[in-house]
Amino acid sequence: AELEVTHWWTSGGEAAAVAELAKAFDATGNKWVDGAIAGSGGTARPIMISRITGGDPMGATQFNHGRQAEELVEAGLMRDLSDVAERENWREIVKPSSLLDSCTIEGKIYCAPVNIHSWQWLWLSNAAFEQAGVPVPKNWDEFVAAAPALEKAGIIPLALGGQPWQAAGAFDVLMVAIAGKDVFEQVFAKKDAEVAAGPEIAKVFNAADDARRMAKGSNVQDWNQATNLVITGKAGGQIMGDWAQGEFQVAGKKAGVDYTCLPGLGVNEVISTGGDAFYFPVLDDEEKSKAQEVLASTLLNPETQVAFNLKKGSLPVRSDVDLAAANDCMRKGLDILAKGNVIQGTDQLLSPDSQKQKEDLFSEFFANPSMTPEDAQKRFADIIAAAD
Amino acid sequence: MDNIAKNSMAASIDAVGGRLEDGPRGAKPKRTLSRRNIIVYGTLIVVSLYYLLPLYVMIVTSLKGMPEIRVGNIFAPPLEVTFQPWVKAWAEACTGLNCDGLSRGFWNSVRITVPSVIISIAVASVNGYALANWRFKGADLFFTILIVSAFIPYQVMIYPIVIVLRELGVYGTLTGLVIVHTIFGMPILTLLFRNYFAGLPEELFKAARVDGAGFWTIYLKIMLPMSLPIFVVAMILQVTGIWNDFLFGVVFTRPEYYPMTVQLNNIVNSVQGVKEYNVNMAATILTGLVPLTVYFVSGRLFVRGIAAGAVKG
Amino acid sequence: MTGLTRGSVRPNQWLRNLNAKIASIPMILTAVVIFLGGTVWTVVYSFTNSKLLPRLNFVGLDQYERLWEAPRWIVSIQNLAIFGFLSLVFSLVIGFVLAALMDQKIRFENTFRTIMLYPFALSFIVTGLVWQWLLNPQYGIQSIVRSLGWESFSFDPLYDADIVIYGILIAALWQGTGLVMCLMLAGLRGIDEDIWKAARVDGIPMWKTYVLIIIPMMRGVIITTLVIIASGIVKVYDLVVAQTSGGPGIASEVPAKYVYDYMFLAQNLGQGFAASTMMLLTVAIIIVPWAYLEFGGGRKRG
Amino acid sequence: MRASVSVRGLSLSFGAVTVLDKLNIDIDHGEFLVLLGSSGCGKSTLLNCIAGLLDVTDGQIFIHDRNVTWEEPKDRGIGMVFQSYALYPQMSVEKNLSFGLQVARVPQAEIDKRVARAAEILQIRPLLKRRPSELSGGQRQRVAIGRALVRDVDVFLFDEPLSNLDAKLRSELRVEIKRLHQSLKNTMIYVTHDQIEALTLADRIAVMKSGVIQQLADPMTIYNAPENLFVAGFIGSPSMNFFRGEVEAREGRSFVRVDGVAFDVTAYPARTPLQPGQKVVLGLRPEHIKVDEAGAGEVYEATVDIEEPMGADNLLWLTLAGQSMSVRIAGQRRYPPGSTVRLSLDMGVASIFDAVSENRL
Amino acid sequence: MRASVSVRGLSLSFGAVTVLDKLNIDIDHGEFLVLLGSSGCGKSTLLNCIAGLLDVTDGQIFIHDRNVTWEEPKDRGIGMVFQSYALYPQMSVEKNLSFGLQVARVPQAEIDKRVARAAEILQIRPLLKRRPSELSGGQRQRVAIGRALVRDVDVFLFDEPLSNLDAKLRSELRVEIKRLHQSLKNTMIYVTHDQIEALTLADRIAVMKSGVIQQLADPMTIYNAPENLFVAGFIGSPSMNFFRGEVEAREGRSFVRVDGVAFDVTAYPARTPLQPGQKVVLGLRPEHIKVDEAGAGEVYEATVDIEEPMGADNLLWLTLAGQSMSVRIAGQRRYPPGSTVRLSLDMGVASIFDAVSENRL
Ligand SMILES: Nc1ncnc2c1ncn2[C@@H]1O[C@H](COP(=O)(O)OP(=O)(O)OP(=O)(O)O)[C@@H](O)[C@H]1O
Ligand SMILES: Nc1ncnc2c1ncn2[C@@H]1O[C@H](COP(=O)(O)OP(=O)(O)OP(=O)(O)O)[C@@H](O)[C@H]1O
Ligand SMILES: [Mg+2]
Ligand SMILES: [Mg+2]
Repeated sequence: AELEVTHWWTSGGEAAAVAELAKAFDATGNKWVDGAIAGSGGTARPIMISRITGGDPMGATQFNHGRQAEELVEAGLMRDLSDVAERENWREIVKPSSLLDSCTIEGKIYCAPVNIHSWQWLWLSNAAFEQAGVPVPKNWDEFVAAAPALEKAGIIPLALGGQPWQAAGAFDVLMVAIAGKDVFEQVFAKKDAEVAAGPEIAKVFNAADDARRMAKGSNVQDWNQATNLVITGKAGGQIMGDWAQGEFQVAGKKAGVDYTCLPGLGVNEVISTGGDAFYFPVLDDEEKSKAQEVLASTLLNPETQVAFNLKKGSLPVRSDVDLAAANDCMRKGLDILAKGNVIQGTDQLLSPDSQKQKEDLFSEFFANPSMTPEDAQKRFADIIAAAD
Repeated sequence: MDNIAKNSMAASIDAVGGRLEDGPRGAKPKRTLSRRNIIVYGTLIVVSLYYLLPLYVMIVTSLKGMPEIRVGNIFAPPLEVTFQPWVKAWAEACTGLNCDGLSRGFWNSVRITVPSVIISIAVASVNGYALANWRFKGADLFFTILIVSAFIPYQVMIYPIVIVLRELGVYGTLTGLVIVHTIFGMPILTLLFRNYFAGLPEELFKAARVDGAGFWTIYLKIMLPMSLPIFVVAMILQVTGIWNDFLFGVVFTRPEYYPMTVQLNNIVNSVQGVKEYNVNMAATILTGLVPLTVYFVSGRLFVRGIAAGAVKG
Repeated sequence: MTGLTRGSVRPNQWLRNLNAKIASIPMILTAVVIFLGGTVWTVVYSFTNSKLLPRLNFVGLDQYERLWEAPRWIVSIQNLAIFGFLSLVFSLVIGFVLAALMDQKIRFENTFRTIMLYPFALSFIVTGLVWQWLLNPQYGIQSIVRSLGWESFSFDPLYDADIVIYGILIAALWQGTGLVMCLMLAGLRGIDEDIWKAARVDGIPMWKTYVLIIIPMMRGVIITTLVIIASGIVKVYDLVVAQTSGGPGIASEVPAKYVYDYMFLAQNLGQGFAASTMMLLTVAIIIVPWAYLEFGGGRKRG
Repeated sequence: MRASVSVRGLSLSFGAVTVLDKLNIDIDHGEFLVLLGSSGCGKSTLLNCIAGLLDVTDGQIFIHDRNVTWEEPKDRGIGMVFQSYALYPQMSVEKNLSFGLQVARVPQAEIDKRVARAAEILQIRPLLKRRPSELSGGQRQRVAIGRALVRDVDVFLFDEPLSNLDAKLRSELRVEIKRLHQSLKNTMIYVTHDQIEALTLADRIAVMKSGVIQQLADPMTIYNAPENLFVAGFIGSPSMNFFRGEVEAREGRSFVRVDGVAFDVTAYPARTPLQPGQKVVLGLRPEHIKVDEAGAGEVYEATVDIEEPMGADNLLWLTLAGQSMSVRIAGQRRYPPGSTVRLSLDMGVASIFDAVSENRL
Repeated sequence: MRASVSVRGLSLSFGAVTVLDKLNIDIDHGEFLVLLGSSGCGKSTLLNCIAGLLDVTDGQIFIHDRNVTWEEPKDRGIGMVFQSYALYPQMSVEKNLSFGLQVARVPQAEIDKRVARAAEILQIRPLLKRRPSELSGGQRQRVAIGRALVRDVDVFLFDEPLSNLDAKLRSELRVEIKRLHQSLKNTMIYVTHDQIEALTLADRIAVMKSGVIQQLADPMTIYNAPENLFVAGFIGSPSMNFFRGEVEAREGRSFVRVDGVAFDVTAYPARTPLQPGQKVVLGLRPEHIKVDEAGAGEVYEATVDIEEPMGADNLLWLTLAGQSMSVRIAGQRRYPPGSTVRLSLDMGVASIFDAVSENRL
């Protein structure tokens, strides 16, 4: 049957990855009807939600997995995938298991995770550092130290797009790297406002202050435009999730040669396991409902996982697949994943509301040099205190 | 020849108090470069440049290749004219998996715009007519509500309207979208039509009533034929508004009905590495072409219609 | 007199003008169900902590307290105030000046008018994109001026938090003044020719005639124009998204975007509704008394 | 007696403003009634009520003894002609005439017949194919009358049909309307604020002021014996000259003393005897005053301020008893400003009003 | 003799349309000149040229012997009053009067003096604080005149100042303008299409038709001896009665034979002798015809079609020589339609025009 799938994967690498999913699904004798909406989740999500609540749901839809679809599930609008999961043994194969936990509400599974996206990466342009005459840094501190040299060479040290989620994400990455996994969990999982106001986090804010200074002058909006600055050597580096790798690939750059990736900013090799998942609205159409099951299982199919994740630059959700084709950076990620150095992503831990407030805060912080780290931290602590 | 001679003769003989006429005669000489002309035309030309500059940049850019754009001067004319960006924008640009550019949404836009424009104008003109000529109790109250509603941000109304459409069972259909456009076009259009009809001589309406024409007969046979200008205004406002709408088109329909602007948004907002400015500009112009055409075709009537309708508050 | 005939009985008030009432049903439904109903619905839910879906968990004024504590809301309001005030003033002034120039019996009037009006036919996505580009320091006007030799020239309103709202204003004016000009022109054409003559005989200079005599006479047009501009200003959203997405930071945020973001991105409907309620309240405070004077109050038609 | 149109206790308010208050009027079959009054007095409102174009607040309206208070305009058997012609601009003259009949689904043959007849009567046959915009004012108004004519109704309502025409056309069409009435013999109600129209056309005139009928009588009565000060001042151009004074009785004669001048009003046919000391207003029409001619009454001297030669006659503005007054003399006798004239006043055709109640004495 | 306003060879075209063509006119100091003509004949255009509100195509304009052809309106020493009043709506009456002076930087004391004087003359002192929208039509027009008055100019231009007023007010203001002229004694040029205004106000009338002056003379000449058929028909209400016929000479007498009836025109003071066989138009004014009275001339019988009693006099529409004609009789003598009357015509005051050239014979 034809199944309309909505998502917001429209950049070059993303689109190529989606094509793999579609190919695999079409191979099952069904048809993937693509419903891409550009402009990231911000544009797409209201459309998806209106359609589901409006009674004209699509066959399947992407969400960041975590809490974005919680209420739709509670309202009984989303389909329970427990049967498929049972049949296909998701509990066993999906690693880390926290991914499936995010899909689980009151014991039932409502989504099919397709990838693991980790935020904690620093992407560096080898060419830029060569031009500036400094060695490619091995960690955040070296990067900060190299900044003046880059600037002198007319290179923006740190590329940072204007979209609010990028600023907020960069801060989270800094937090894991500088304050460590435990503090991260204290703050975001336990919502401990005291820790959030404490000295550990103050350090993180100071680092963010550095980042802010280094990011001055990157007059771009979209994350991939920022990545493009790194690709073309106009910027030294970018803190961005592993999806940035897709752009490097599309541009024909080679990990280790043209660019360098530092997981956990090279300080603290921990990665978060957020990612994308597909949700399946309840449909009346018998045939389509069947197709939904097929799609769900196709998504977790090992071949699909490999093909998709290679293109997308993300990590597969199952550990039992062969990623021989994985490149340098992906391998680093897989290693960390294997070591179990993982944390949950903020999408999973915080409500979208708190996420948005956080984004507002960091978006302002990174754009407004007159906002002191102390003030920002105070507001940050307030947000954490109010989070649920 | 003869005539001229005679005239000048007459003029010189024709004297006041016997003395020859002198001093200024005929039209006051006007220099083309008078101060007034310099100010008036100078300002207009400078202002026109401000208005035309973006259009110029759009066109020029859309005719350049990406390498040329990367080199930099956005104002420079294209060294090598290429229509590839136009082709790409129209037929090749990708959104997710669909790589058929704007062409995909074009007919949808037409299918949405035509009925929406017709129905929203029909409904609003009847409203305006009823308000202006058949003032019933409470009509002013409803009208005031409508006017205030012109200020409500559309986003606020998305949820209530989703609920209403769902209850009506037209969510996701073209019908639903047409209803939405009709609803949101109603405040301003009703204001326009009401003022226009109120400006028509009331006696015409009375005469028709004495002649036995009822509500609809008067509307169709008397009022409509007299209201072309205001209908043109309404049409232009609606065509531009509905054609350029993105939010409703995407929120209240399903992908097979997505209008051209969804594609435009996708082209403009889905960035593949560097923004393909030339394609964006071509897409932009292509999308704007329909309202622009409508506008150029009926521009004169537009101003006349505004003069007739909108002006009396 | 003779017995009761059909015409002697006062018919039911509800049945009088029946057709008109039937024809107005769409309008009444829209006004009452959609706009009024939607507004009431919005206000009611603004007192709840609805997240993704509307739910009736009342939390009193919590959402409002949070709203007014949010720096972004404050910035949005300030921006709207600045943007609103300036675009009202500038559209009216520029629109009027242009209309006055066009009214000088000039040649090529049609051409000029078309040039000024065409941006109105383009969507905000387009406007935003073009101007984002023209104002981009790397490609746009700044780089051109610099390449002409004025190295220190700096014009990057979209990337400077202090003036970003003015950058948006430039694009907004580009799109909107043409329409204002047309409205004003129509108004000018409606002014009694004799007034001009009287002023000329009195020896009143042109500009004084405009300022002291003509403008006060154009109250009707100006009000209609105000409604149209103001309703556009309050709703401004697309333009900001297309040009800056509210950036840099939160420097160009506007209320309509706050509403949208909190309703859909933050999935906090209650907060979004509270914000929209505040917007509606402001609008109502300004508009209702005016609308009542203008349309209600038993005034004669027209 | 059965009236053609009867209005009983008619009241009409717009919101708080009461325009008509318990108005009664009966109009006979075939009568030409003119509603005369200054702007805003409610003439159009009354006519619109009769036509059914306004919903009355209270009262009843009968047309041919049928209570039509709540009937639709088209069912009342009336035709109406408006000041601004109100022709349908997009229709040809023929279509304008036939529109109402077509709406009423009258058979085409009948429509053609009636249109032809109306065109015949009004001499607009050559114009039938034209649009209203291609007609002159007078032609337009003729078409507008035609539109009422084809309806074959018994009651015609005219709302200032001639106000938009210039003086010359006005006097021509006036004659035509009069002729039309004489040949059709149906009831006509005609609103105007032009007293010449009222006087020349009406069988009876109803003079209105702020929604109240001040006097309802035939033109000569209205002209010669106005019921009150308002009617007296309203009718007649130039206006009646008024002198405010006090009644005096001397030697069996009555006088009105105004600013030192005593007017002998013994000849005045008062309804109630004039009381000495009563404050009164003496009214004299400009054409009832004889200049430098022997007349019936006493003779007064006055100075000419201004003269207005109007072709057929000459209007003199004089000062008498400290007041400005006008006198109309026939022919082309000229009196330069400053010259003195001798006036003889005929009190038999004067009017005297109580200064307080303003009613005729 | 030096003229106050002289127009020499004035031409004006709007694009291809020539409205005025080589027009000449001289207006004396203190003269009241009325431009009379039907709508669209170019009266306003001429006035606007004199005021400097329109750029002339050719010709010259002198005001007080100063060539002002290229001067700005404000420098021409003129004041102008418009039909639509053209008051500045948002300013008080006082401001309306003083605004032009303030702009010209006249000292405040002087402004106050002039405004006070104008308000005095026009009796609008109590209105000074009001807005134009709070005034009646007549009051507005008075203010508009005041605005010209305060400019202290020698030439006043009026463009149909009274057309928007109702008949009553019109006759009142007419007198006031006349009075104003008598006291100010400045030059006034007054455009109107109302012949009563022209006849009563003018020292001289210029009758215009399609931009050409047909006759320029004092009112009595225009009325009694119209230069051509147009002027004859245009002046006088009701219009002059015209009979088209042929000249016959019999027994030393001249006749105009019209449809079987021969009018004896021997008494007519012809400028050039009437030629037998010549086609002519005989014009008779309604008030020069006596009804059932012994008159100077012959007696004819006619039937009454319609009568129009107008208060002071009675207008009869008769048929004579197969043609409709009107007769005005004084007083209130009534002739019901259908009755026969005997007319006596005085050919001494008739007009005869050549049927081809339409000029007076
Ligand atoms: N729709 C309305 N609402 C409120 N008041 C009205 C309305 N129509 C008329 N009036 C008022 O009713 C009064 C009578 O109006 P009407 O039109 O009957 O006057 P009129 O005698 O016909 O005057 P005119 O000679 O100017 O036509 C006026 O004072 C007018 O202001
Ligand atoms: N601006 C213009 N452009 C073209 N033609 C014009 C213009 N103004 C006036 N006319 C024409 O010039 C002629 C004379 O106009 P004008 O206004 O002088 O007439 P008028 O005698 O004042 O008439 P009215 O009594 O109607 O005021 C008319 O035929 C008119 O159509
Ligand atoms: Mg009226
Ligand atoms: Mg004129």
